[in-house]
Amino acid sequence: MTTSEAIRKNFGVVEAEEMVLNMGPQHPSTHGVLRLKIRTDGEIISHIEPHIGYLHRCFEKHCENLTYPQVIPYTDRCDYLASMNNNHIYVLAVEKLMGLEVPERVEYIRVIMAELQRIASHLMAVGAHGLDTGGITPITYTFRDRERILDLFEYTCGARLLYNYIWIGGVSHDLPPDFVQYATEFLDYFEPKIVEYNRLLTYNKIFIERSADVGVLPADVAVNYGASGPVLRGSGIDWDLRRNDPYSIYDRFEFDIPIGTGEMGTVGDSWDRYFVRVREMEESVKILRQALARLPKDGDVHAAIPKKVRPPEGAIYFRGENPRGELGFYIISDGSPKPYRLKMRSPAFVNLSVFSEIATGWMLADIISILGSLDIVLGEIDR
Amino acid sequence: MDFSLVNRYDQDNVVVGKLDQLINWARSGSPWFFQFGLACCAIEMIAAAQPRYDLERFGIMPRATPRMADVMIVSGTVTLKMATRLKRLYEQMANPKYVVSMGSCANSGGPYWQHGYHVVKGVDLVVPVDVYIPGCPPRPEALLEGLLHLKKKIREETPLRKAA
Amino acid sequence: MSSFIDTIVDFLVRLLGIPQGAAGFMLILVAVVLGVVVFLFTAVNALVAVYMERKVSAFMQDRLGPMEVGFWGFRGGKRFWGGIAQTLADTFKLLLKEDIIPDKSDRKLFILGPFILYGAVFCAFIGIPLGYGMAISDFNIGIFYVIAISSVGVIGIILSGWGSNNKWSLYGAVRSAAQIISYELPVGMSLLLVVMVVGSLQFHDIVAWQEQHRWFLFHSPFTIVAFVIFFLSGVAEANRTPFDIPEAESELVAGYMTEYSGFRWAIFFLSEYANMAVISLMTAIVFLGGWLSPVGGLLRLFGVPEGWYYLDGSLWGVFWISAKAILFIFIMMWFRWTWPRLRVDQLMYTAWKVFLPIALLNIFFVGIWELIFA
Amino acid sequence: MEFPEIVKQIEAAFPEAAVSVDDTAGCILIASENWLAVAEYLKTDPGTAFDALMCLTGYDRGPEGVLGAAYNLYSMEHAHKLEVRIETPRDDSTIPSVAHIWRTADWHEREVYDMFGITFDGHPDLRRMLLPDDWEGHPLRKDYQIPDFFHGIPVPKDKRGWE
Repeated sequence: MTTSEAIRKNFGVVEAEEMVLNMGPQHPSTHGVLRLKIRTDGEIISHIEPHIGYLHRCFEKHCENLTYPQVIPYTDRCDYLASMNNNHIYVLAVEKLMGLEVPERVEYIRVIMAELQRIASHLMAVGAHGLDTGGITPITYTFRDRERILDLFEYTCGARLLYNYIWIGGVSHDLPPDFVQYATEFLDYFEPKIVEYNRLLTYNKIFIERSADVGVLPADVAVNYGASGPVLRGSGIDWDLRRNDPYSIYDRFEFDIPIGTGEMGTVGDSWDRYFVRVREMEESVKILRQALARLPKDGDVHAAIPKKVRPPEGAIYFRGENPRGELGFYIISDGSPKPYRLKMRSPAFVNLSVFSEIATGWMLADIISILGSLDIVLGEIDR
Repeated sequence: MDFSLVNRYDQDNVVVGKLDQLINWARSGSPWFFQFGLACCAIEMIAAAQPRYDLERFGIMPRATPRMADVMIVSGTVTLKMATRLKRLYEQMANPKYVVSMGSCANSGGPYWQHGYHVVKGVDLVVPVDVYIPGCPPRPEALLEGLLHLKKKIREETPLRKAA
Repeated sequence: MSSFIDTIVDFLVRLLGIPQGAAGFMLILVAVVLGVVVFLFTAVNALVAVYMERKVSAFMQDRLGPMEVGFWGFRGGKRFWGGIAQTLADTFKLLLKEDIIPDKSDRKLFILGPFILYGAVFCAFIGIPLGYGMAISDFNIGIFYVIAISSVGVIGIILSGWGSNNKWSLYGAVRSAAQIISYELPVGMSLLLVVMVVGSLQFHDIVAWQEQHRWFLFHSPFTIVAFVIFFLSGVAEANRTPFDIPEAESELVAGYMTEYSGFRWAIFFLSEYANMAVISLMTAIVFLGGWLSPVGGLLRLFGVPEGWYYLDGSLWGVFWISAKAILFIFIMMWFRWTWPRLRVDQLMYTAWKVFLPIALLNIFFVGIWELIFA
Repeated sequence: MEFPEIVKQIEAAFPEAAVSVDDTAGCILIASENWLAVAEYLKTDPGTAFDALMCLTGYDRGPEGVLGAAYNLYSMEHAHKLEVRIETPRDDSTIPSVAHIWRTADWHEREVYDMFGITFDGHPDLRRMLLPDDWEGHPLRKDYQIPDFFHGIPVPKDKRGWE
């Protein structure tokens, strides 16, 4: 759809002189240091071009100069809202390259951590989306509950945000005593809170007006752009790597894949993407309950760590489901302790590339809402 | 700030001293920070403003534009591409202005100091820094501590007199 | 009735035995003093309202709000008066900050903008009574005057937005112009209904009518609708969430105020909260019986004889009108900290396609109602 | 479809295209000039139907070696995957762009151009993506030297005094 068609479709015929607007790198709602170059026709956006790289921290260059275990803390810092998931997927990639098997208890601990992190990340996304549409209170509620998850992480590994917890061949510490009990308490506390968010934000009439039918991403465009995660599922495609390309022990759990249904507007609008995240939190709670129940009582958690991680020569592409979508690591190994080349396929990078496609033709206020529904993390986009 | 009329008096003038105290009380009482997240530390900065830590207890509020802010919290890695923008934002702030360097990256490049061809090795290469907060990332408590130190620093200023 | 200002001048002239010729001088003096009083009123209003807003927002968000900034005996900490001096500190700080006028801005407009905005609200206060006989000047076209003068403020917003030479400011200014012009109409239409029933534009007449009959809110089903339209449009006129698109923080950084710092920005703040007070006072006077005591009204319903139950009188009147106004200010804050913001076209839609037709129909139906019941 | 079958199908359609096939890694090296046709075929042929480009990685085979790009394709319909590699000489590195086939490639190609200096022929908007426009060199090449200054800001850490 061309620009003028989009404008005509959404708002009727409008003609005026255009103005170039520079949004960011400092702007309250660009979720970091993203710069958007916008051509506007009054309030309506006729062209939008994201400029990234303001947080390019040379992740891939660092990887080439560090050993495999040393890379783990850097994966933390790439997507700082989903550190555990990044650790998990990177470690699985290296383990697959080396052909390592890890004890069952380790697998369960990793899944528990990854799912807790997924809830934490989605909480941030939900709150920030509320903030983008102008509601200031939702984010305080979601952060209040996010802190509880961070408490669990802190209890486990001592860190609040960047953990370096999941190591190659195991995890850095065993679970502390009573972790299962505390985690269960958290889940009991958390489940009613989802209802509270729904009351406060999800079914708020103004929020629906602002996000339903806005920024519709059709399914075929989403696939062609390689969008993944809640952005893809919001477009009504039942696709989750945890089930469609299972890794770790995700095939042992029962959970649903929430997809966008167009409940409030069209399939693939901002509201759908938002609501997929809310429902994914419920699904993560389901997974967590199963994992906590089946967690093996005893077992070593770092038995399998080799003295020196030295994968055989070869290349691998490994992907997993991060809260934002398909996180992939392409690793070329030359048999030395350092990766020859490590490429991170970050989901937010790809999801953001859809942005100009779906935001064109909407209003200035809408692009904020659409950007919020994409849930980007600039650390991961720029790496 | 030049108050030439006041500068003629001695330092231990009671009126000037009391005025100084009033100004310092006001400035340290409401150091509004600039809502400007860079990287990982930004999340902790947001967390510090949220219910559990609540920076607003100390009168510290986020503001969206540099014009209204007093404190710039450089929360995260400053890259070369960002450095020029950062400097400009700093210049847009109204005096008196303070900079808090939050986290290892802003202090010295942090984990990216060795091979980071695109990372500024310390934000003090670009703008003057008042308080450094170590940590990667610093906990919200650490940020609070840093901001309280900044308040202390403001309270020791002598805006109407030449420094003792 | 004669206005407050005349009463005072008469009183002073008689008290000091000033010859009749010097009364004009006295009038100027009293006018200046009253002007200062209005300024102080708006300043104190802003101080208290900002503090209240911060506390209200904090409690709605599971936080504590300002707790540490105190002064003299009120030191802060965990006590009730914890952050009582917070807004005072903010104000002092803003007054002492560097005054930036951007290089490329239109200097004159940039400086003029906030003062026009404040001037408009300031002038609006002249017409608003804060109790029986407590208006500085009780015009016989009071309602009309207040609506007219408070919409002059939009010129200040446009000037400051244009003069800033910042694109975000320009957006804020243009949005604000569109918004305030649109919402003037529903406000006017819903007040027209009151005027129609009472037959006067004077605030005192409206309250007197309500004293004789009943509060306008309970007059007929249509007045309830008019009340809702008036209050919501008033929220829009005061640029509060969910209609705060001119300064929409998540979109426009800070809208028309983006380039303002220090005391110029403080003036914007002052006018915003003064505007809230104007809207709330208007709502209280027109729809909730102004300075009439709700207790008296209730007892009258049960047929208790007049004379001894009224919590009435001038000072009680001030209490009641402020209580009602604070209630409305609180409701505005409640809106702000609960709801997201509307988009600009949805805002226009609400004004032109929802509020205005309903308000027009309302006038028609109230006319019929009055024909039947009056 | 398994990897050998896919390779067989490609070789049947384009006899000249495949330079070498690595069975253990499941990757096929295709000559740069044939890549565009092969890509279109892989996307549109109902048997292969690679509708998703998962990842595009640039790589550098050392200061004397070649530059290359690895395309990880996936078919959401058939749930099979394929890795295609294109290699190109270091001094004149050009690969046909597939941004119009898989839009994922758009930004990824820009990134590879930014990091390795590989030019993608036919790309709609080939500019630097992550680094500033006036940056010199391509940092992920193995022979890259970190500059001393950028716009007056020192880039390498000054380690005098503590190392």
